[in-house]
Formats: sequence, C-alpha cells, structure tokens
Amino acid sequence: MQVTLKIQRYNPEKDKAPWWGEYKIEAEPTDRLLDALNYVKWHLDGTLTYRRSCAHGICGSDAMQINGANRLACKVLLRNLGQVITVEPLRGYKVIKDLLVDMDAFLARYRSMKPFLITHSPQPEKERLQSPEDRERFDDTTKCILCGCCTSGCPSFWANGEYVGPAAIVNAHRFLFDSRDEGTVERIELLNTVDGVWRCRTIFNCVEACPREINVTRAIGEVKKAILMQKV
Amino acid sequence: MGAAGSPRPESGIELWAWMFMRVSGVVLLFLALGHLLIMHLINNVDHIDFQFVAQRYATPFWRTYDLVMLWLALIHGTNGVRMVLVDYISPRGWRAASLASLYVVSFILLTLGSLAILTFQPPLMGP
Amino acid sequence: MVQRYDAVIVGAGGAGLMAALQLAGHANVAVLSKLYPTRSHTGTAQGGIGAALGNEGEDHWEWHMFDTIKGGDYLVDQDAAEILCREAVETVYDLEHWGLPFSRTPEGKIAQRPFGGHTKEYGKSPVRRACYAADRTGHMILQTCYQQCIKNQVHFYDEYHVLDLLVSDGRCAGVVAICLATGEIHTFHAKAVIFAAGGCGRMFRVTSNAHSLTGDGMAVVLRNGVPIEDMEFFQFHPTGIYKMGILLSEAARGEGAILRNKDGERFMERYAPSLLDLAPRDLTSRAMYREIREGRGIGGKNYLHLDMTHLGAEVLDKKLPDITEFVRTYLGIDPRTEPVPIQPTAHYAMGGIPTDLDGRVIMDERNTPMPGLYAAGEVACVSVHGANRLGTNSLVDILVFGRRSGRHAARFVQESDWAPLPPNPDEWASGQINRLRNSIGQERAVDIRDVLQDEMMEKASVFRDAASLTAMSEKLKELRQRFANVKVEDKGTRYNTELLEAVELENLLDLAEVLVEGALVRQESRGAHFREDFPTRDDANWLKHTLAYRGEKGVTFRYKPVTITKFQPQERKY
Amino acid sequence: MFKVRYRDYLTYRGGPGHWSWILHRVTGIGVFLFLLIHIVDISLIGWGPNIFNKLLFLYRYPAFRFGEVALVGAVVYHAINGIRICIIDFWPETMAAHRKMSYAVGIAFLVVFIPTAIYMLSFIL
Ligand SMILES: Cc1cc2nc3c(=O)[nH]c(=O)nc-3n(C[C@H](O)[C@H](O)[C@H](O)COP(=O)(O)OP(=O)(O)OC[C@H]3O[C@@H](n4cnc5c(N)ncnc54)[C@H](O)[C@@H]3O)c2cc1C
Ligand code: HEM
Ligand code: SF4
Ligand code: F3S
Ligand code: FES
Repeated sequence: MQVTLKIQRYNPEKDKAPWWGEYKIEAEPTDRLLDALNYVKWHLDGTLTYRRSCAHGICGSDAMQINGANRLACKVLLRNLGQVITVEPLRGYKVIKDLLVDMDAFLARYRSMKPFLITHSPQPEKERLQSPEDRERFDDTTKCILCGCCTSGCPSFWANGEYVGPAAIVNAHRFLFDSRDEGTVERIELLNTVDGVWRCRTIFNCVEACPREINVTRAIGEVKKAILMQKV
Repeated sequence: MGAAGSPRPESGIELWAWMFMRVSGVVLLFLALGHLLIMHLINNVDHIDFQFVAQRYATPFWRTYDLVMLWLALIHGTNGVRMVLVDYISPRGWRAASLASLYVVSFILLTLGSLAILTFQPPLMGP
Repeated sequence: MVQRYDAVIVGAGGAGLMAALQLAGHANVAVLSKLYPTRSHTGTAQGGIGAALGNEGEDHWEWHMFDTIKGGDYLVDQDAAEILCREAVETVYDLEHWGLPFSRTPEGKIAQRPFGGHTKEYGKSPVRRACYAADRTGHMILQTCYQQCIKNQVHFYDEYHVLDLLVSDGRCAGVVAICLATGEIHTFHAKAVIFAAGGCGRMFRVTSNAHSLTGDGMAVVLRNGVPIEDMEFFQFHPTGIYKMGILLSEAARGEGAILRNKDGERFMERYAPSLLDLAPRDLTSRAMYREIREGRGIGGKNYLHLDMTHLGAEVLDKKLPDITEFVRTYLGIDPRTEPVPIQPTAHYAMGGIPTDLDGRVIMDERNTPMPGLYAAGEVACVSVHGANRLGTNSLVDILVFGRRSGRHAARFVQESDWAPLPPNPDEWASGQINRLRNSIGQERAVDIRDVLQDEMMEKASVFRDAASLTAMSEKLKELRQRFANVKVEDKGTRYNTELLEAVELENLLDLAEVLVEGALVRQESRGAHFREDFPTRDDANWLKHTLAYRGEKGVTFRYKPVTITKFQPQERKY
Repeated sequence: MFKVRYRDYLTYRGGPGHWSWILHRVTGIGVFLFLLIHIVDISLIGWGPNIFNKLLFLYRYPAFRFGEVALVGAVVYHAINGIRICIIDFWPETMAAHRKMSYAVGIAFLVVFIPTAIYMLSFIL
C-alpha cells in the first residue's frame, strides 16, 4: 500500500519555524509506523531525527503524536492509520529536533516521587513474603516504561507544567500500594499538593494514550483515596 | 519547580477543596436543578416579578433554600475558577493578583446576596 | 572537554547499574549511556532469572551449575559457573529487598517456573528455577536497579555515546564519548572503566535485539588491542515472531506451549525425547531449521508454529500478558485460538570481552589483566555461557558479574591513581566523527547494513560450513571497502543520529569479521556453533576458548584453556 | 502569561473524557459568570418593586431567553457530568468503564435537555 507521511520537522540549527515534510512511501499494511519512519530516514532524508531502540513497545523511546494522539511509533501498524499519517513530536516538552523532545523535566518529575522501596524494618535473610493478592494490588502500575505518552497527552499538564503528571503518580502508586513499602507518609506528603494528584481532573487522556494499557486514572484515583483515608 | 523537580510543599488545603467540590456539587445538584425547575420551567420568567419573590420569601423555607444555594454555588464556583486561574496563570505576581480579585469579587457578592435574602422585607400582601 | 572521575561505567543496563551501585558512595562514579537508562535492552527480557531458591520443589546451586555447563557444551569455565550459580541466590534476594515485584507462590514466596535446559538431579527432569515477574522480569530488574541508583544518587550522563577507550602505558585511562544533545566530544579521565554496553544482535536480519545493540563496547575495546573471546558462538532463540524477530520468551514453553510443524506434529519429540520443547536453544533452533529444510515449514515457508491454544486464557493473561499482547499487536492474531508463526531469531552473543572472575578485562591466554579496565554483562565473556547460554542465565550473569566488577573496581580506585591521559586523548574519536561527517562518498549506510544483515543470516547463523563462511568473509571485505565511501547527509551537531548509525555500522562490521573468522577456524560443532562440514564436537582439539585480536593484518587468534573443576565433559543429550 | 493553548485542546485526539472535561470547565465558568450577574440583579430586590420589575424586563428579551436556555443547558450538563466525576472519584473501580460513562453523560444530557429546551423555546416562539 502507499502511504503519505506528514512529519513535523524542526531543526533549530537551521529552521526558523517548524515545517511539514511530506513523504510518499510504499509499505506493507503490517509494517509498524517506526518501520516507515526508518524507511524515510534511511532512504529519503537522513536528517530526520527521532529516538528508537527496542522496536516492540518495551523501551519507551519512540513516543510521539500520531494522527493527533500520543502513541509509540513501534506499536502502531500502518493498516490502522489511514492513507495520510501525521506525525508530530510530543506536546508539552521542548522540541530539540524533529520528533525528538527534551524529556529531562519529565524524568526529573519521576525521580522526585521517591520511586524506590522505602523500608525501615530489618531485612529478612530470604525474601519478604507477599501474598499473590498483595502482589496483584499494584501489578498494573509496575508496567510503566516511562514513555511519556500519558503526561504529554494530559490537558492539565499542558495548562500547567508544574503538575507532576500522571507518569510520576503511576510510579508513586506502584510503591504506595506495595505491601512491603514503609514510605507511605513521605510519599503522601509529596502527592498531597496542588501540583501533585489534585491537579488531575480525571480527563482520561492518559489512559487512552498509555501503550502499556495501564489504567492511569484509576491509579491516580486510588492515590487520591489513599490520601483521603490518611488525612480524614 | 525546584531544581530536583520536587513539588512545593503544601498546606494540604487542596484535599479539602477537592472534597468540598464534590460534596457541594452533590448538594447543588438538588438545589440548583430544583431552582431551575421552579424558576424557569414550572414558572417561567414571564411570571416572575417582585410579587412572586415576595410571596416566596414570606416563608423561611425558601429563604434558607436560596441562602444555602447562594453560598454553596458561589464558593463552589469561586473555587472552580480559582482552579482554572491557577492552571493558566503561572507567574507569581499575576497569579496572586488574579486570585485576589476573584476573592474580593466573590466576597462582595456573597455579602450582597446574603443581605438581599436575609433583609428582604416582604411588603404586606396586596397590589 | 575533560571530566575526571574515579570510575566511569559505560552502559546503563542491568550490568552497568549493578556495578554503579557497588561504587556509589565509595567513589566518584559516572554512568555513561547512549540511551536513557530505563530504555536499555535489559528491559525487554521476559522470562526470568535463574536461581536455585527451591521455592517450588527441591533445587541446589550444584544442579544449576551442572545445567549451565552442560548447556554450554562444556566450554564453560567451571569456576565462573560456580560463582554464577551460588551468587544467583543472594542476588535474587537482594533484588527482592530492593523492591523488585516478583510474582509470588500462594505462600508468598518468589514464584519460579521451568525454563529450557534447567533440570533437577543432573538432567533427570525439568525443575522450576526461573524467578519471574509475570513476563517482564527484565523490565522490573532494570527499573529496580535504576531506582536504587536514584536512591543512591548515582551520577548519570544520559545519551552519551562512547566512541573510544583511552589506554596509556598498558593501563586504562578513560573513555571518549560524544554528547548526543550537543555533538560535543567529551573525554572522561578515569582510574577505572567498566564496559557494560550490551550485545550486538543487529548484525543479523532477524533479531530480538534492539536497534541500538550494535556491539559498540566490544568494537571499541577491540580497536584498542583487547581481544574478543568466543565470538563464533552466537545464540539463535527458537521463538521469534516471523520476520520481525520480536521474542516470544521461552516462558511460553515453560508454561506449556508446543512447537509444531506444518503437519501439526510436535517435532521436538524426535530431537529431544526427554526435555521436548524445553531443550536448550541451540538444539531447538537447529531442529527447527532442519524441519524447515526438509519441507515441513508452514505452507512450505521458512517458519513454524508455536501453539499456545491449549494454555487457556488464565495462563496467557496472568503469566504471559506481554507475549499475548505482542502477538495481538504485531500479528493481529489471538494466541488463545490460533498458533503463532515463529522462526529462530538472533538473540545473544555468548562471546565478548574476556574477563576474569572479578570482571577485570584480560589481554591474553595467561589471564593478564589490563589495570583499570573491566567488563560485565552481555558485552563480556567470563565465560559462564560457554558455547550456548541457558535461558535465564544472562540476567544472572549481568547482575552477579556486574556486582563483582563494581566491587573490585571500588577497591581498585581506592588503591591506585589516574593513569596519565594520552596526548590529544580525543584525537581518534574526533577524527572518526569528522571523517564520517565530511565524507564525500555516495554509499548509504543502510544499503551496507542490509547486505551485512541478510548475508550473515544466510551464511553465518544456525548452520555454517567452510564455503559459506569463506564467502561471508569475502563479502565483509567488500562491505568494508564500500563503508569507506559512506556518506552522511546530516551535517548538524545536535542529535545527529544518522552519523551515529554510521559509527554503529562500523562496529558491526568489525564484530562480524571476528565472528566469521573465528567460526571458520573452529573446525568442530559445539553449542550454538554448528559446522555442517564438522558436525561433531571435538574435545581433543577444540576444548578451548578463542581469543581474537584485530590488527593491521586482519584477525589473528590465540587460544585459552577451559577451566574444568567438577564436571568432566560428556556427550550432550536431552 | 496566559498559557492557554486552545489549539492543543481542539486538535489533540483525546478520548471522550477530554471533551467531557472541556465542556465541564466551560460550563462551570459560564454558570459562575452568570451567577455573579444574577446575584447583583436579585439583590436589587431590596430597592423595591419598581426597579426590580423593570430590571426583570431585561430577562424577557428574546436574546436573554436564548441565553436562559443555554444557561439551563450548561447547568444540566455540568451537573450530570459532575455526578460522573463524583462516581469515578469515590468508586475508582468504575473507571474500567470510563468511556461508556462519558457517553452516558452525553446521552443523559440530551435526554434531559432537548425536551426542556423545546419546552422553554415554545414560550418565545
Ligand atoms: C528479547 C530478549 C529477551 C531476553 N530474555 C531473557 C531472559 O528471560 N532471561 C535472561 O536471563 N536473559 C534474557 N535476555 C538476555 C538479557 O536480557 C541480556 O543479555 C542482558 O539484559 C544484557 O544486559 P546488559 O546490561 O549487558 O546490556 P543492556 O541492557 O543491553 O544495556 C546496554 C547499555 O549499554 C549502553 N550502550 C551501548 N552502547 C553504548 C555506547 N557506545 N556508549 C554508551 N553507552 C552504550 C546502552 O545505552 C545500554 O544502557 C533477553 C534478551 C532479549 C533481547
Ligand atoms: C449542579 C450541580 C453541580 C455539580 C454536581 C458540580 C460538580 C462539580 C465538580 C465535581 C467539580 C470538580 C471538577 C474537578 O475537580 O475536576 C466542579 C467544578 C466546577 N464547577 Fe461545578 N458543579 C455543580 C454546579 C456548579 C455551579 C452552579 C457552578 C457555578 C457557579 C459551578 C462551577 C464550577 C466551576 C467553575 C468548576 C471548575 C471547573 C474546572 O476546574 O474545570 N458548578 N463542579
Ligand atoms: S503510564 Fe503508560 S503512558 Fe505513562 S509513562 Fe508509563 S507507560 Fe508511558
Ligand atoms: S489526562 Fe491528566 S488530568 Fe488526570 S486523568 Fe489523566 S492525568
Ligand atoms: S522503540 Fe522501544 S518502545 Fe518503541
């Protein structure tokens, strides 16, 4: 099949403003969009720039806006995208070059949430025990690959970049609901703020965007409820 | 955002604001929709005049009803608009100024409305 | 620009992060990685990490050790295998204490599942040894290690691509890297450097490896006079998604999935009567190639089926959710009702930078270390995998030896000083970048890479012989000539990914040459290296490790004896 | 200063929750602004019947009557959607059906609003 890729191009070293590059290519319907981008880079325009690594939706490198919604380029097939495909960088971050954006602020937010197990009680010699039910409690949020699709698709985040964003909360949830973690109080202090969970307006764009099918809003909702339980 | 990206510590007021939005929302659901039903559907603006209001305010029930609705709606709305302003206005000065104006306007109107409801003296029945 | 650190770690996969954690707090350490750490390929490992915890049936590290050695076709250094299997147990407990969300048994212990080649009582029957977190064990290991690094405030240089190793007076003096964001060349002056830069699967067309796995670490040290060990042993994993190579973990077969040919026959019954579909990977991949060659591929084509239809929705959704999703996303079929088209996929380099038991890089068959230089993870060859790695053993390897190299380096940097920087330390790296950027040639890197990948697949993958390898060797010479004319359209500095792809291609060419020449010389079949013209194992002549050096005159070889302690080589049958 | 990027809101292909939120916000602000005016006019009641009745005349202009319909629509939508928000907040497990719930709000709104609007407009036309 033939598809046209409309890609937003911008290289601040050369361009005054972003422009649209149009590329017509032959491809298989079962090709990933990443394959199509690679084709353009390898055969039509070597300067096209984006991140990629694993090519099967596990490393989280190639999050971008595809036909107006945040997706991983390696996780959507051309047959689901139509004849003309628009590709833009993620919203809400500084564009460095073409589809590649500055993720530092995003990752700093993740790190600010103390995303590590906090324990005070002594370690047992072998493993800490945890029932399969307790393990299941936070299974969903362990899947996060920090791709940024959710935060960048969140209107509350566009409005105000001070919001820590859904990805950071998802990772806080992962520890908050881990029966082994003893850092609940510290973490709740971080989350119970204007820029923490309360900026989430349950818009669900994060859920729609998450390539790992994490129910992000639900996780945020559970954190809100946990704060409520703690404080009320 | 601080250098490490950690969120600013907060008094915890957001939690209460969040709770209030929901509780007041549920109460308003009945009050506001009831109000609309009575004022705009069962009666309609053609029938509403001084006389009509006077009749209603003859009983304390409607006064209380309106007073509670006024307070809840105004505080709910003010907090809602506060959220909107905090979303869109980041520079500290502008944010403080816009919030201050919002609070002042809301406070004045809250006083004005409450006085109107509480001090209204229905004239003796008659033409 | 010159920066100074006690220790620099190249690579932020499981091995690099584990090493960093040993150094954090004891030394001034920096981790350089061309990807953001959590994008490292460790994150894609699905099935599990092997450790004889005995949570689901009796198990002992000696059994694990035996399986590792037998699986590696007796090319394994047995002292290293002993360390691997003993320390696996405490490593898994460490991970658990750091918060890794392992799946659990009903009693709340770490759950374990069977995996290819892992047995009880020295080969009697399959054992449950692979500790897992659903089918995203690697993802959780990577996340957990990175999280510990955040906690311990390890200093990261993200998106820095290492181009060169600095050696002065036979000591390691640091590395040179390019900062992708700015295009600037940085020199890192260090007392110790730990290479943990992962594998090189991208030299093959069909591979489970990331685009970024181009063997940079191996190529960089090779260029600086360090040998590469046992590169001819390259593992093909039996179950990659047809054409794409995306891996469907052995965990699928661990949970009961079955390989079938076009007649629906469970053909592994003929090749490995006792372990069946859970036979080691080299054996299974060869069996699959045979089936395809003999015309029993599906529809006469070069693929077979992995049948999971009998496993039930519960197992697929709970224990293999990611695999199930890959199949749905990329093939558009439902593994609950349809068999999945699969083909062997280039997966893992058993070979790599030779090291001793503390991760110190060694320069010759007498185990002479280069002071200050370490390697760990897939980039290294200790050798615990010998001629064929068992599933789940790589994750053990990266963590156990990542940790040992980190610990040794921590001691080393306390005791020693910086080696002097060579004059113009970044000369070679800057030269390479400028040469590529300013090249006026007409070759596209992609065309060269395409040929490399296709030809390697055809001539140097699961089956090899003198003719195919010689032809490949000629091909590589031609490709190298073409590479001299490669052009880079992007002349910019920031995130010049086109330029980097050319750098990576050069690395792949170097390593492919080492692989092919080594395979040509090794006239026997052992583990993943199968020579059709020499189909049997030859312990008399070839029970030894290859050390390949690359110099002016091409690749030259030396050989190193295999360390044998507990288990004498036997015939390998399953 | 005001970093409202309208383009983002309208061009991002979010889910139904995206649109629900935009409407909730717009209707909320709209109703609040109306409320401000409404308090002023009601409080004029203290000035006696003449002024008050004259002022209420304003509300009888057709433009205001359409505005009134819009006001009712805004309050109704905001109210129904507000209920959805409360439900998902207090019972996060209902989020499994978040799309359906947004659609349900839309349908409920139309069911309530269309007859109401017709009824109200019938006074004017
Ligand atoms: C699909 C798949 C599934 C697997 N499943 C299992 C399993 O179930 N069990 C198991 O035991 N093993 C498994 N393996 C194997 C195992 O995952 C890998 O061998 C192991 O993770 C390698 O880890 P590493 O730390 O050595 O390297 P990687 O995790 O690959 O990390 C390499 C690091 O080096 C960096 N790097 C590379 N080049 C440069 C450069 N030039 N400059 C700077 N930095 C650089 C990268 O950015 C990255 O951070 C699997 C492998 C694959 C591909
Ligand atoms: C009729 C019943 C009502 C219900 C059930 C209701 C419910 C809610 C809820 C739950 C929120 C919080 C949204 C969030 O946190 O994301 C909200 C926000 C808001 N409400 Fe109401 N509300 C009602 C009436 C009103 C009225 C009468 C006004 C006007 C005075 C109003 C103005 C607002 C505003 C301005 C917001 C903020 C919108 C935003 O942040 O996007 N609401 N409402
Ligand atoms: S929650 Fe989902 S969308 Fe958000 S960063 Fe994690 S994986 Fe990506
Ligand atoms: S899109 Fe944003 S507002 Fe909340 S539900 Fe998701 S984080
Ligand atoms: S390339 Fe790894 S997620 Fe797409």
